[in-house]
Amino acid sequence: MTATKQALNAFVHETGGWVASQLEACTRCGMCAEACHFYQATGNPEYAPVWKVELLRRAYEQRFTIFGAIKTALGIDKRITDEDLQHWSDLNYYACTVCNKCSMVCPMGIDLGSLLHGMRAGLAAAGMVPADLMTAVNKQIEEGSPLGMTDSVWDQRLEWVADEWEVEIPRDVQGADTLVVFSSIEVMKFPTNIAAIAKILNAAGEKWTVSSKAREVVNFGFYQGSEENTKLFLSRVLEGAKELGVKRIVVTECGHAYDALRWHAANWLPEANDFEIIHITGVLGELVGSGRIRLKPGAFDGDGTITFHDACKIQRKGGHIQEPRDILKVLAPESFKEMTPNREQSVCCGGGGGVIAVKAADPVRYAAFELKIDQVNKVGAKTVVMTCSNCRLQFTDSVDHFKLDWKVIGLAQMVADALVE
Amino acid sequence: MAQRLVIDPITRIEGHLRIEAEVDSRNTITKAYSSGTMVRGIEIILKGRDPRDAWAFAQRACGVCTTVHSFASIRSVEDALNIKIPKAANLIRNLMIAQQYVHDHVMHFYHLHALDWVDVTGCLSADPAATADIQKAISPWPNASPGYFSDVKNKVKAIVDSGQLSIFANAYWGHPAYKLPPEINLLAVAHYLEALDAQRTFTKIHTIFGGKNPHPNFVVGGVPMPIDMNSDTAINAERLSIIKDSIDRMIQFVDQVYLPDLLAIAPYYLDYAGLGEGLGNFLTWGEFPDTDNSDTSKFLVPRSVIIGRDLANIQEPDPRDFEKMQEFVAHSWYEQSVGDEAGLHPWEGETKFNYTGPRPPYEQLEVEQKYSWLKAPRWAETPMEVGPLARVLAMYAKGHEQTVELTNMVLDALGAPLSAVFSTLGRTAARAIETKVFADFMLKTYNDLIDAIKAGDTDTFNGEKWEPTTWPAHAEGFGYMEAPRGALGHWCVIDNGKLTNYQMVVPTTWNGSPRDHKGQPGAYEASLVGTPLANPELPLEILRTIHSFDPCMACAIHMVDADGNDLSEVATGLTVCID
Amino acid sequence: MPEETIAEGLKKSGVSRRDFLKLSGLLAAAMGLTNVPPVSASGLPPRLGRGYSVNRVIAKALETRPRLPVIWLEFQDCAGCSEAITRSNSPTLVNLVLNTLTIEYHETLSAAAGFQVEQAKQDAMQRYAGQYILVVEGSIPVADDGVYCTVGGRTALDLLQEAAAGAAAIIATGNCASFGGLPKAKPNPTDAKGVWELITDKPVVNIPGCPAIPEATTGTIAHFAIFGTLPELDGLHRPMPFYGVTVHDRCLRRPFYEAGKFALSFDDEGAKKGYCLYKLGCKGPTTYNACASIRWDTGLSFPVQSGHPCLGCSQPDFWDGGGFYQGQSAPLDRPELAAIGAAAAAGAALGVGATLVNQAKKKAKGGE
Amino acid sequence: MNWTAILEFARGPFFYAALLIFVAGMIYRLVTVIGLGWSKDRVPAKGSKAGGVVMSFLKGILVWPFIPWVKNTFKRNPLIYIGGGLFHLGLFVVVFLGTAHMLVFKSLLGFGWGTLPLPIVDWLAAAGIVGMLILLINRIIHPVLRLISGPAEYLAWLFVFLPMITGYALTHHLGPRYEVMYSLHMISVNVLLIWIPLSRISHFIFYFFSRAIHGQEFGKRGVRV
Repeated sequence: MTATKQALNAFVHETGGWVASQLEACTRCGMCAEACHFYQATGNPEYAPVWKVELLRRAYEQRFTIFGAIKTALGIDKRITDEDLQHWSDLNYYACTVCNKCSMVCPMGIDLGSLLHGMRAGLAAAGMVPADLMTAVNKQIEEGSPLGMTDSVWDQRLEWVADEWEVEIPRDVQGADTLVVFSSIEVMKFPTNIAAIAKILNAAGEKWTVSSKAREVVNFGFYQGSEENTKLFLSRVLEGAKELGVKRIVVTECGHAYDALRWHAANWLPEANDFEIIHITGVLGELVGSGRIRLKPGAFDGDGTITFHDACKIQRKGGHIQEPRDILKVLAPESFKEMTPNREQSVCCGGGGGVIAVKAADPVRYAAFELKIDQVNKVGAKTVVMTCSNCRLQFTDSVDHFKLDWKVIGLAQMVADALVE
Repeated sequence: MAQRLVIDPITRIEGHLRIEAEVDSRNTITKAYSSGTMVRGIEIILKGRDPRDAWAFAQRACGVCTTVHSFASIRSVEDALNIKIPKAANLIRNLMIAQQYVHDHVMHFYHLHALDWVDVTGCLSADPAATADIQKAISPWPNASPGYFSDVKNKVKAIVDSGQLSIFANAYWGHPAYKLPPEINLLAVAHYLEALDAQRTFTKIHTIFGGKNPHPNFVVGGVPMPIDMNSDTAINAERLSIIKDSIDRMIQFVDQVYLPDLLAIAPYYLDYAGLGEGLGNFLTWGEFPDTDNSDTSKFLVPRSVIIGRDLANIQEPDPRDFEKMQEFVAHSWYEQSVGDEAGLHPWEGETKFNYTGPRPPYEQLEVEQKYSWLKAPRWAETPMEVGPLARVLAMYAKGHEQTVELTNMVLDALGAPLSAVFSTLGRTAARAIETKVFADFMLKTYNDLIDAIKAGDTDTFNGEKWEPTTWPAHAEGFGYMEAPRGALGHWCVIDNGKLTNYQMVVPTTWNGSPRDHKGQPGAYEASLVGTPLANPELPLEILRTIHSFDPCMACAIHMVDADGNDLSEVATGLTVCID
Repeated sequence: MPEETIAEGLKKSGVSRRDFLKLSGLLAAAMGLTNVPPVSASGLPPRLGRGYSVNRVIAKALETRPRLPVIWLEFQDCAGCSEAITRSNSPTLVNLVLNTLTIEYHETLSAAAGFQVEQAKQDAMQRYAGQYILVVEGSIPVADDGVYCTVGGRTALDLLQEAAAGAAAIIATGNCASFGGLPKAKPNPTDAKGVWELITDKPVVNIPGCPAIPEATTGTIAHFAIFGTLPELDGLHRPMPFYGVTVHDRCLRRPFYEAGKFALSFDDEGAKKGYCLYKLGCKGPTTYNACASIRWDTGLSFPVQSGHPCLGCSQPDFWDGGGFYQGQSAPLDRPELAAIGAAAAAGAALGVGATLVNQAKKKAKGGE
Repeated sequence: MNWTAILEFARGPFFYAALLIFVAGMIYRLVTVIGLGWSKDRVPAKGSKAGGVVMSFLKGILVWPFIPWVKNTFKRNPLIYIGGGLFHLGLFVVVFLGTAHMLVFKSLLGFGWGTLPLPIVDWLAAAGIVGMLILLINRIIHPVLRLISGPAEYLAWLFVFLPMITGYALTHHLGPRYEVMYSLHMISVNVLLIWIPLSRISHFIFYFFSRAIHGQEFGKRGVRV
């Protein structure tokens, strides 16, 4: 099967009434472009979200509508070619974080994020995925983690974290209430996060555990757009949870993983509904709000302005918008200031959707980050708080790249630091 | 051997009517056949239309009695939908109806009928001074000087001398049946011309309330024009003054010209008080409702049926009576789903063309078969005469004071008994009598309207049932109108907001109907039987009787013998029918 | 024998020179020669009248032309147009008939009748071949060999074609003769037609209206009598002086239309204040006629002035031009619920068919 | 063939046919789109889906169109907001609150409603036309719009613009005679009616789908729309 045919198959499969009705609703007004940080940063019209889903639309019209079929037969409508797929692969994987900001400005309310995901499904089926991303996917299939976090590496790192920060990390505890699944980014790059979360949960007296089977929450199949791989990675987590008999699964500071597990898994793997799935931000809000943990008020005041970066997958698409703010108002009532725009209207970091994993995408990624720099500078913040390790990766990398003097910090870490024992 | 006279065209009301008559060896008519030769299918066209629009279609049935079908139509729709119209609207409608009578009858008398009796060329030997004396004796009408009549005489003379008689050419001038002295001829010719000019001022009520004439506009539920004394585009004092002035002119003309002329001419033609009776059966649907269209007890002209001249036993006919009110098509070019012998009430009536006559051009109709586009309406399977005579008889029998007085006055003046009214002359006199009654009624109605406006009763439209959503799914209505020519009825059936049947039974279908399933002739057919013709080539007698019905037509009569050969080259006396 | 001129004819019938010039002025006014003010009829010595020069032209024309022969035929009519002519104000019928025209045949006007009037018509058609005006009133039914209208046993079409052959021009008065009128209204039971559909080798002037405005008919005839030509015609063969603008254009309620003030019902406040009748179904905007300028009955009123929406009676097929109380903008046919339902069902059926195909494609993974 | 006959045709059988084609076409479109299948969402919701749908419609219909400048994208491309806003406002007012059009609905539906005075409708119609011109200019000069616009977009623009401009000329008695303009207006309306189911102009139906999906998705996740 040619790549094009495989892509078409996937497009056809993706195009239910849900997708079709939204494609039909589009008036091609181009407003979505104005919301896209990649278009804003580069001015490249091809980065308009409506254009990024062009192949999905073309496939739909040519496959499923009489007018489209006629136009194709008459040669008015172009058939999709392998070159097209390659081109749109670049557009979608290099310059789209599937942040869904575009759907916020669409006058028709089209949920572009889901259409963009449909595009990735087709491109993935055609094998038109950037090599860097595929390497990571394959690594996750083979080794269980895209960042090379094999069983033994995981073992050593957790051991080390427990020792280093003197926290107890319960492992593979049968009958625990809560399974906490970290992402390899945290394990490998932000180990403090693991220590912080362990500290908090222990302080709250939570009966929790980590699982050696469900050790990786990152889901590169979801970035890739492959349903098959996504399901594979999700099932590893769910199986781990099942084995331990936990009631809920807490996803730590990883955005897309949360999106996949919380908002999609149940539609592919019904057993996902056996568990309550929640993001650590929600847990933090719950613990602070109910008083199960107490924080030192104003612990972070006096160290320059602090601002909060809303992640697309956790805030805009995850709904954990209020909790970080409630916590920050305790931790830094004086120095916490909001960026504009914020909350569900927030501007994406530019590194999500697997973009940061693609080397070739670096220039646009950094370009997009400049928007963020402007935002942060406007509010005059020196510390940027966030709840997504992928955002954090993009921030730390870009702070380096642009030689900024910002402090980038995860919310859990702040909470842990301010805990009143 | 009987001769067959073919008289074609005689129009229906305004269009095309044909009469074929058999004449015996003594030149007396033994049988007559009346045939309508033009059909438009208005009843067919009306099917499926909006009932509120129907009046406009129906109105175009006739441009002469131009309001009558509109009235019958809006009343039938209002009856079906149970719409009551405001008081002022009813008064305005009555004004319009009364104006129609006066205008129509004056024109009929002078321009359609008078020249049956008046010899235009006969006036050339008149003495203008003597004519002026006669004028002064019979009426205070101002145009009564010798000089005036001299002018008229000179004008006629100039036309005759020119050899170009124009519309007066080739008539029966000099026929022995013309019996008027020259002075009366001159008087009548002068008034012929005056009436032609005066009638133009008789239409103002229609023009003001309906926007134009012919074919003024109407509306179901009232009248279109509002009353507002403070508006420049509603009925206000200026419009009312024009109306009052027009009414005064009409009454003056009727009082000072029409009635005196009738009384001056009639004594010379008393033989026609015994000719042309016809059926002796009369029907009226009644006219001039007080406020409620359906309350016949308050009508000025009662709703009545008179059988065999019996004025003592007058019945009120029920137009909804399926057994009595029926139309027959046994001799009409239609077919019915229930067979052509059966009679159908108009609500069940059918209009389906079935032409079985000879292919044109033809010489004679097959009168034993179907021979007319007119149906044959019958009341209790009896043919009826409708028109002024029927109305005057109804009012007279009911004791309407003014009618009784006027009738007695005319009979006294002619020295004739009451039975004389059942005749050609009786019809013509009845027309004049009711014109006077209705002209005076118009003034009374005008005063009532002024009173109503003073009392604040200025509503002219009831819009409660205007929207089709307020209508019942099925409704049947009857609308009446005493047209100048006689009883007119429209029967409508409305289903789901659309007309599903519409049948018009018009005066001329009564009077001019062909034979029915029992072979009974219609009024025209019956009235001609027994009429002796002094000279079949110059059948003035036929015209006098036919025109006394006011069929509103000008006829060029083709006379053909039984073999289809031309009998003569006859110019009939009926001329200058401006109407 | 030389033809008698109109002037001579007038003289014989006792019309003075002054009256004659007066008549000329009226004719001019009737023909829409609007630069002739009514003062020309005021009785001033002609040279003092402002319309003097134009009057002279017309007077000259009347003096030098013989009287215009006219043959008038009636078919599927209601006599309303003939009736209207009797109400003509300028010129009046009496003037026309006695002074300007020689009406050779008219079923309701001719003194002569029967064989003689038929003979008179034949004579006139021969004597004035190529010169007479043929006026037609009423439509002509052509279905079933014309049995739906016969005169003297001959069909309307037969009579029309005979009379049209020698006519200099044909004037169709009223909507029936012009465009088929009421008889042609759906379902047109007798297949009625207007004259111009049947006579195509002669100039046919249409004077539509129901009835035609009398001054439009008399004015057009007078134009031909005076100038020997027909007035300029529009695309529907209507003379421009009377059909150049719409009723709406000259309507006294027009300013309220512009201001968006409408009567919503008969006898409501708007109706009393003289607001526009558009919402009540007025067809004025698409109706070309002189109702709003010449008006009726010596300028007394016209339908819209009298509170009733214009029916559009000078337009072709106005009987089927939507309900008389339906807005001008409303569609002519309202699809029945059944038709809408059928369309929806057809769409749904096609949609279901396409869906089956689409589902099959989805199952087959929809490859090329 | 004369203009009155053309007008009768355009207002009569042609309109009738166009209307039925429109109805059939839209139903077809709806059936085929819905017929592509809707999978059940088994994901437990965090917030209220129904509440999100309600909010999405309220905001989409009542809020954003009237205060577009609160959106940060307004500054980036005001033309599209202004043009689109003027056009839709003018269109809705003219189509639903213009007397002539209300009478069309009245004759079709059997009931009518109050309308705005002609001068107001007229100015908004003009604004709508200006809005359409702005949209066209924007489509031509904006790089994204130039990229995503094909013949279909320009045809759709034309087919919407023609009824508007002929309607405007009609009410103002501009150009040729009234019935000519009226005929052109009706023809263009009929063409539009037929074109709608064949084109993206049908978005006004699918708007309700996408808005509902949008509201449901955001409501499900407990995010303000």
